[in-house]
Amino acid sequence: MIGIEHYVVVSSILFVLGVLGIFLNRKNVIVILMAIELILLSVNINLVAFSAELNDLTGQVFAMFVLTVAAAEAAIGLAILVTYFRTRGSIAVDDVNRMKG
Amino acid sequence: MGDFPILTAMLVVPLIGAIACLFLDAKPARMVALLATLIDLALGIVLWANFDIGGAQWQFTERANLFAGFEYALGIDGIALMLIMLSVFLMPICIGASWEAITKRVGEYMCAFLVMETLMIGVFAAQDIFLFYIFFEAGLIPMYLIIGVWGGQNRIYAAYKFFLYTLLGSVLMLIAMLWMVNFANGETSIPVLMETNFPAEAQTWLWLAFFASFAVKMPMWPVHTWLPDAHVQAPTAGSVILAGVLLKLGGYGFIRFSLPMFPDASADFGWLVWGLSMVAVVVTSLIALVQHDMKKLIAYSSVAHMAIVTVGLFAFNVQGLEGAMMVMLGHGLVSGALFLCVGVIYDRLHTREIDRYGGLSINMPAYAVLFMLFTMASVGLPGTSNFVGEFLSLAGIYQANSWVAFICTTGIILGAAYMLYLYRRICFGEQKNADAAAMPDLSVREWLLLGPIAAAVLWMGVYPESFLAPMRSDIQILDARLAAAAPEGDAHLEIGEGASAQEEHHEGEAH
Amino acid sequence: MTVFAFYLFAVLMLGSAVLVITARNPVHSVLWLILAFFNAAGLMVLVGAEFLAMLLVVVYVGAVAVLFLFVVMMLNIDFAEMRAGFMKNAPLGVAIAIILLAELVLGIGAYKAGNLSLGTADGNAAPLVGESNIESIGELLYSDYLFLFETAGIILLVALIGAIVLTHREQRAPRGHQDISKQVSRRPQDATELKQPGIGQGVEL
Amino acid sequence: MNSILIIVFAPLVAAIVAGLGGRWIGHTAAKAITTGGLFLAAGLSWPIFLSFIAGTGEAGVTPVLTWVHSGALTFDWALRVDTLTAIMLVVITSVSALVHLYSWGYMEEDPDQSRFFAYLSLFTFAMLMLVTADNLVQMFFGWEGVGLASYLLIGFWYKKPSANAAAIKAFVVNRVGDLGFMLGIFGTFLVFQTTSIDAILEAAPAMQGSTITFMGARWDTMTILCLLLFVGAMGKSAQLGLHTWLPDAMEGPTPVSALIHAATMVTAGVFMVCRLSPMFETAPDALVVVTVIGAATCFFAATIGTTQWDIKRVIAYSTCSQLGYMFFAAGVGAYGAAMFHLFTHAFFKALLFLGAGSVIHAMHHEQDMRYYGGLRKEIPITFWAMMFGTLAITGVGVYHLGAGFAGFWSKDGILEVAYAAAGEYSTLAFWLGTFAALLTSFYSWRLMFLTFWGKPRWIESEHIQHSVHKTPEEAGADTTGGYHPHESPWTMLVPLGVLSVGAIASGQVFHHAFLESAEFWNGAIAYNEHLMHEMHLVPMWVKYSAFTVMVIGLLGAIYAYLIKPSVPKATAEQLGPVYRFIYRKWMFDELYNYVFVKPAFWLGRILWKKGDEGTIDRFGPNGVAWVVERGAVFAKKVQSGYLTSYALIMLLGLVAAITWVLF
Amino acid sequence: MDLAASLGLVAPEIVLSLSGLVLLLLAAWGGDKGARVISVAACVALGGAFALVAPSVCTGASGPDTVAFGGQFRADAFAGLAKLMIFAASGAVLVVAPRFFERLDSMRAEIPVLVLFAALGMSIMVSATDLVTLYIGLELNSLSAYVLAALLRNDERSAEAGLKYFVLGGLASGILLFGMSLTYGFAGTTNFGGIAVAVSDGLSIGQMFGLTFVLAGLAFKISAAPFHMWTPDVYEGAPTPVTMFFASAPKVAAIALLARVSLEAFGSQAGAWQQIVIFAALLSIVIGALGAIGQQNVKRLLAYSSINNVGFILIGLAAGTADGASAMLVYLAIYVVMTVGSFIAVLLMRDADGNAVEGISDLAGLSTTRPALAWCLMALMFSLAGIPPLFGFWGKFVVFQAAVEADLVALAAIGIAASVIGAFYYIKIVKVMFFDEPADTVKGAADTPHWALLAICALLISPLGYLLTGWLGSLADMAAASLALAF
Repeated sequence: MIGIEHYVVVSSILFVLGVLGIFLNRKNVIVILMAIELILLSVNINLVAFSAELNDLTGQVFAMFVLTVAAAEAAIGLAILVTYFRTRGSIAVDDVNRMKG
Repeated sequence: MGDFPILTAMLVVPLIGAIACLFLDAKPARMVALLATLIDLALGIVLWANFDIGGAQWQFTERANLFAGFEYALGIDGIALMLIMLSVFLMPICIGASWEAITKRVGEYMCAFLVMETLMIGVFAAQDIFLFYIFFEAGLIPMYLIIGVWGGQNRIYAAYKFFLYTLLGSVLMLIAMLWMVNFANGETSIPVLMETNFPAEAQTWLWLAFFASFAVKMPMWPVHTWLPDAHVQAPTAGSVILAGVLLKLGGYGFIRFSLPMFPDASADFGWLVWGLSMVAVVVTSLIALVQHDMKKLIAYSSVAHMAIVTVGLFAFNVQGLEGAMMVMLGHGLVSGALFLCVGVIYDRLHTREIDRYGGLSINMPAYAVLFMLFTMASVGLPGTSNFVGEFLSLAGIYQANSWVAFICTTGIILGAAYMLYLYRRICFGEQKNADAAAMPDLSVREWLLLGPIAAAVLWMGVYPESFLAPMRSDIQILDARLAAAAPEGDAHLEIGEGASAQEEHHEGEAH
Repeated sequence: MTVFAFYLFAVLMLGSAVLVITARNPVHSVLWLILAFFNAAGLMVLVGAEFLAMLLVVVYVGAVAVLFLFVVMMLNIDFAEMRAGFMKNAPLGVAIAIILLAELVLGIGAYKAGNLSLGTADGNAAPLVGESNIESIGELLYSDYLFLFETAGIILLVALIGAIVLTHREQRAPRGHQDISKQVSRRPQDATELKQPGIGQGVEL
Repeated sequence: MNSILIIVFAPLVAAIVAGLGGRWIGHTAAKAITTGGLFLAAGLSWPIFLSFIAGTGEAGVTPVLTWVHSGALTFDWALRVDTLTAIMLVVITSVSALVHLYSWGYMEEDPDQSRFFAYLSLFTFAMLMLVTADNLVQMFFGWEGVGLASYLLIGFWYKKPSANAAAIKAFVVNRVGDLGFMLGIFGTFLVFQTTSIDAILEAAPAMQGSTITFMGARWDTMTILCLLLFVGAMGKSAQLGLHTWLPDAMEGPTPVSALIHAATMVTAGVFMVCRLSPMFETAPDALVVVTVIGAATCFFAATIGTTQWDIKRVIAYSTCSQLGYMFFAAGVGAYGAAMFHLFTHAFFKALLFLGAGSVIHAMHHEQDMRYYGGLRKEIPITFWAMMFGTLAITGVGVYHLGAGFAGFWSKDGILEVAYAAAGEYSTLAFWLGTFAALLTSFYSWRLMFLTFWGKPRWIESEHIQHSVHKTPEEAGADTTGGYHPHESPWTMLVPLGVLSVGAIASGQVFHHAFLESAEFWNGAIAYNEHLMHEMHLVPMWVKYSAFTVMVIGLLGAIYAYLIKPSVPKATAEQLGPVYRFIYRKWMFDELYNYVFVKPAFWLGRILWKKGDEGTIDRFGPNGVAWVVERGAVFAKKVQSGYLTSYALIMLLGLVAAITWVLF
Repeated sequence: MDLAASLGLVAPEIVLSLSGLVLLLLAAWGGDKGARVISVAACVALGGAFALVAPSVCTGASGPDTVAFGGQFRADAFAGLAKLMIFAASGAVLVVAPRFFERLDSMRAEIPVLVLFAALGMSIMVSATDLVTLYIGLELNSLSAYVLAALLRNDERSAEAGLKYFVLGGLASGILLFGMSLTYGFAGTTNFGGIAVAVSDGLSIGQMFGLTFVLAGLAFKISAAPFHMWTPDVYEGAPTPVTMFFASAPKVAAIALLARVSLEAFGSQAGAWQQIVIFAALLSIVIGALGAIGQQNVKRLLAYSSINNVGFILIGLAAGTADGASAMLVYLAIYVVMTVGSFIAVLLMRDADGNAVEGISDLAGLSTTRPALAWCLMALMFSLAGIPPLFGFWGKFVVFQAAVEADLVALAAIGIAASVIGAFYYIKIVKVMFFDEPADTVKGAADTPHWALLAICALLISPLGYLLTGWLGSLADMAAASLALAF
């Protein structure tokens, strides 16, 4: 039987990969959005695994909400991205620095 | 006096004036400001007249539960009374000093000054520790504006320095106050806290926190450097009020908080205060000697004078305390007057460079006479206000430590040197500069400004009893509170065994 | 078997996750993302959360990933032009990420390997006996989580509004493309170039 | 109505009226009021003095006003009259009245006359407050008050830079003494818990032998107190070390020199020591110091006096020297003798100064004796006045005849008593005093000869050149340059006459009362009957020593300045460095300049630029501002605008937090 | 607990959702021309919600009667007070927003709706007593906020602000969620009360991780350092009314939420998070102050100012007591007034053509050209700096009082000393307005609603505000008392 800790480790790795995806990237904002999705995925794995382990459905319900929100977030994120692209003509991460200091 | 809330009235009158000034043109604003300050002066005189010397310690108390966490509590003792009198006395003079010198944004200027007056009276009258803090700290705002808007060339640096320096000094005090109130189970009344015995180890930190604030305000060496800048840049009246009253907030703080509330810590840190004061007297006096800027010179002299206040306060005896109070009052008048004197000629020539003047005795004899009087008062000539204070302070500290007394007393030599040197360069000698030589003598307005101060300076020097009497019982109470902590003097007088024998010997010879 | 399945799914998922963030072409990234989701769904199935697994596939693969793909295509970026490579302090970032991972894994996962002390559920939300996963969730969702469920609807609504507000362009009266903030924020140093040619060199235009 | 009130406050009122109202009431009225006030005061003073002489006077204190009550430290305004005060009253009011009168003439052309008279009266008031003080603080008030007046009068011609410098110097050097005085008062209060002079003197004997710590060292209580107070006396009375201001003070108008820097103010120190004599009696060590300082001053000032060219400076050093006599008289315990010399000195020294003033007046403000000569016939009245003064100061008189000028009685008395006291220090004082008497005689006659005898050397003087519009070349053989000195007006001559009477007779008339009558003193000073008795028993050679050295000095002066005028120059050259050392006043000014004045300015500049600005401000507020600014720049830099770095920092925070809780 | 009672407790939220939905329909039907009407209607809706909440605040509602939906939601006085602030601030935003967007020709009827939904989200946040509720509320608010930030579609800065906010917000909510998942796993429940029980005898490693991640995620929302990085950029780029919104309402919500999580769920383990909070507090104060110093843009400066202020609020939290919570609420109330006032003043900064100006240098000499605006702004600045007698001081006062009472004297001392750095840039604004020569850029505007709001704010932060201390203090005390503190 696979213990809960395996799931936790896997989700931790996924989480860190997601985080890495955010700040290792200078190509493209879309990839960052995907990295966020990875993070949310890792959370979901966690929740579901815990839910199963605890024999408690709250985790799964929670995961469902996360899923919902993730979808909404993706929609808004992409919308913002489109707006940004329209004004700036680029979605390169390094270009997003008109404001600083 | 009945139940008329005279202290509140004294706070409200200038405040109303201040608000009115904001909306008025230059001319009416001046009139309103003068009127408001004169009313306050009148109220102050009524206050003094009705003050029951030897009566209750706290008089004219007012209490209103308007706020959470602290109270609107006013009340004065003799010490506060004297400082309030100083404030209300100087305020009309400040307004008068600005009558012609200030031409831009007069309404706002007058507003700032009147607010300042409210706050100063508030500081001295507050009987709630947080109310005190609010008034104490709030004074930064109008002064910041006064220096910054109506100041000289380098006013912005000076305004910043003044503001941040004093703010940094006083914020720690707030933490200490919070701690004290917490310790005293939410008691915020100053009279009660003055009788609270704080644990000795806590006193150390509390004392240091208060010291940080008052030392800056005072200002004590080495946290004095804001003062010369602030003075130099402030408009004349700003300097007057700064030197006249604001510096006294530090001394008042010591006498109201540090000493009665933390007597043990005060005794423990006496050496620190003494040391800094000794350095201040010598160092700032020497610095004053080489100044080219009149206001800077007087500002440095203020530091030296305030050091006399601190040694007096930390002498832990009646003479020292009363002397410190007298120095504060005297210095308030004299340094204020000196700044006015600078202002008089600054208004004419628009420079504070000492070298640009000279020989003013020739074309401005009346000015020279008054300036001489204030110079002499500043060096502590007997018969003037400062002498009484300095003498008592130094007599007080002598009983505690003769070294400190010696070093601080050298201030009378150095003080004479730099003040007379200043006077010589301005009023004596040939008229080097044609424009300075063409300046007219004092106008009636200027007479009205300087005359009353001159009278007060002499009054205080010749008959200081008027000023000592109201404070006497309060000082005694304070002295009693300090008695247990007061350090032993360094004199260690031992009556010699030969004294009586000598006596007999003498008698034997006579027969 | 489950062990094998777990490792398969886990390794594939992590592998595709790595490729998501490293792929040069965003289209590839999206595809790798889809693969990652599939594998995650597999992991969920392993612990008996069939509904969630299905939802993941439907919502993510069906909606989100396609949306991504759509946007990637729509923006029509010349990906050859995209700069490759990592940010300048990538080593620091990687190092910190590794520390984080190490702490997570050591702290939680392997601290008491195989013997994690999980909390104990209060049992309010225990799966209903004899009911399927989806039924149990549904039961819960429409009773205890009713309010939140409805609110989640509003979230989706907000996403809807947001997307429309941000991307929907009305045909307005021709105002040109005046960008006021651009005009306002235009600074002389952006618009002019100060050349200081050496003596006798002239200005290179 | 108590006459003492009028005596003291009439000058004050006059000063205020003349000073503040001078411009409205006019010069003449101002002068009249002040002079009138002073004559009134003098007129009221003499009866008091005479009543003490007659033995009918009673000591008493007239309270005036509360001053300061601070805990145990209380002192009030009060006027005390006793023998000592009475003596001072007549000296002060008389000389002051005469100087006022003299100034009518001397200051005739000055545009600021009323101010001058106001200052004079103010000075008189302060001096009177000093001598009538019944507590140390009021004495200090007078002390500083006369200092102020002195400052104002020295700097009266405020356009002259040298006058201003001298005025400041006088004030500041006096303040050095006042520092000691103040500390002395503090110490006295600490020990006796009072500043009342009576109470202190009463309690002093009981304190004898007690010890106290002062500035870290253990002292005999009374010694240290007396020494501190004596420092004050040294300052005011221009004793060795603190004397440098007195010669410079001659920058003031001459009447001022006569009044303040000869007759009255400078003797305040002597007065103080006498006033506190019972206290000093309890501190023998302090008395030794007084003796030594007095004797040293007496000698040292006399040496300088022999070399100076400025007529007023010669007299100034002479004053300094005479004050030394008074101090060592007090030091050996003969306070009566000290006071007597003070009394007589007031007359003859005022006379000398006023005479010198008259000469200067005649010589168109020339003060350098090298440009005088042959004035005997031009200004005969002045000459005779100066002659009487010189006879008095040199102590001309014959013991066996029982006749002599004022100085003879008092100076002889001092020398005798110094000998009689028979201590090692008093003997030293005796010899120094005797030698100083020789020098006194020499420089006094030198002054007379240079001024009144010989040929006129006037044309060398720039002042005279200015007056006659000629250069020495133009004048040729006529060394007068055609200048005609004129005798002074009667307002100046009358005081000279009156003072001449004093110089001639005051010793003769009063020596018995001062030196031999305990009843006269009536406890106002510590009258040592034993010593006074011993004084009469000194060997005859002692009694004649003063006279002898006077004659030697006179002969020397005659030889050097009348018979063989080339001698002084030759001697000076022969002595070389020694002469220059003396001529430059023992280098005190240079020394102080290098040790105190220059370092003070240097230090001030260093402390200002390097200390306040370079260190405190730099590392304090400006330093903090710099750090904050760096921080701000850093914060701005961190806020780089890049999403990735923002994310990185968030992650950093997260990792930091986790690391924190984990460990 | 029946459904009806629960629904009664969420009445304000229901009002908000329903009016949001209705207004959305209206917006769809009426188009942008009706935007103004919709704004007014939204204001009314907020007012209604405000009225519904007010009683619970005044009566200090607490205890089981306030619990809805089986412990997921609590409508106690604490939440109530926070909601009042949120609704008031949102209302203020709705008052100023139309004019701003209309001038840019970007007024959309959806804006008020989004604000309403955001307010709804915040309202849920502050009432959340369950991680799921917390998440839902937070995201509802966040998503609305992302959209609002990017609202000016033609403005590059607005889009960039939206993008940055979104990306970093996504990361933060990922961190938060990960923490929640761990908490859930190791506590066995998502309910605050359950968590409190689970952690009552010490935190396990997993719970500690969960707590830390949750705190980090929430720190982002309140823009506490070092999770503040988005704040300046977003505040600068977002349309000014939106910035005003961000700086006020969500901050209240997030801080109330943070307080609830820390004190209710993890209150018994204060030692575990106190250090983190203290660190974040001090870092926020310093970073906020330092960052603000070099700024040229008023909005950006106010962003740093908000970071700075959050630091002070966190000091109240660090105290970990009911007094601390009460102090936070008092501070928040005052902070909201100051922030709203400051942004209204910024909104009133317009040049001759009516275009918004945001440069600090544009304020030069404002005291002579537009004295009323200058004086109000000066009062606001000194108030933000915490200089008495302005009311801003009171906020700092109570917070430090709480810290001192909790024996955190050193923290209080360091914090207050650091506040002096903050004073530096506040008085810089005053300096520019009062000491400098007039730049004459800002002409100001005669918008009555703006001026009315500004006047109210100025009045509240004036010394007269102290008269409110008693009332405000007792409300905050009741609110803090209603927290189900876990110790």
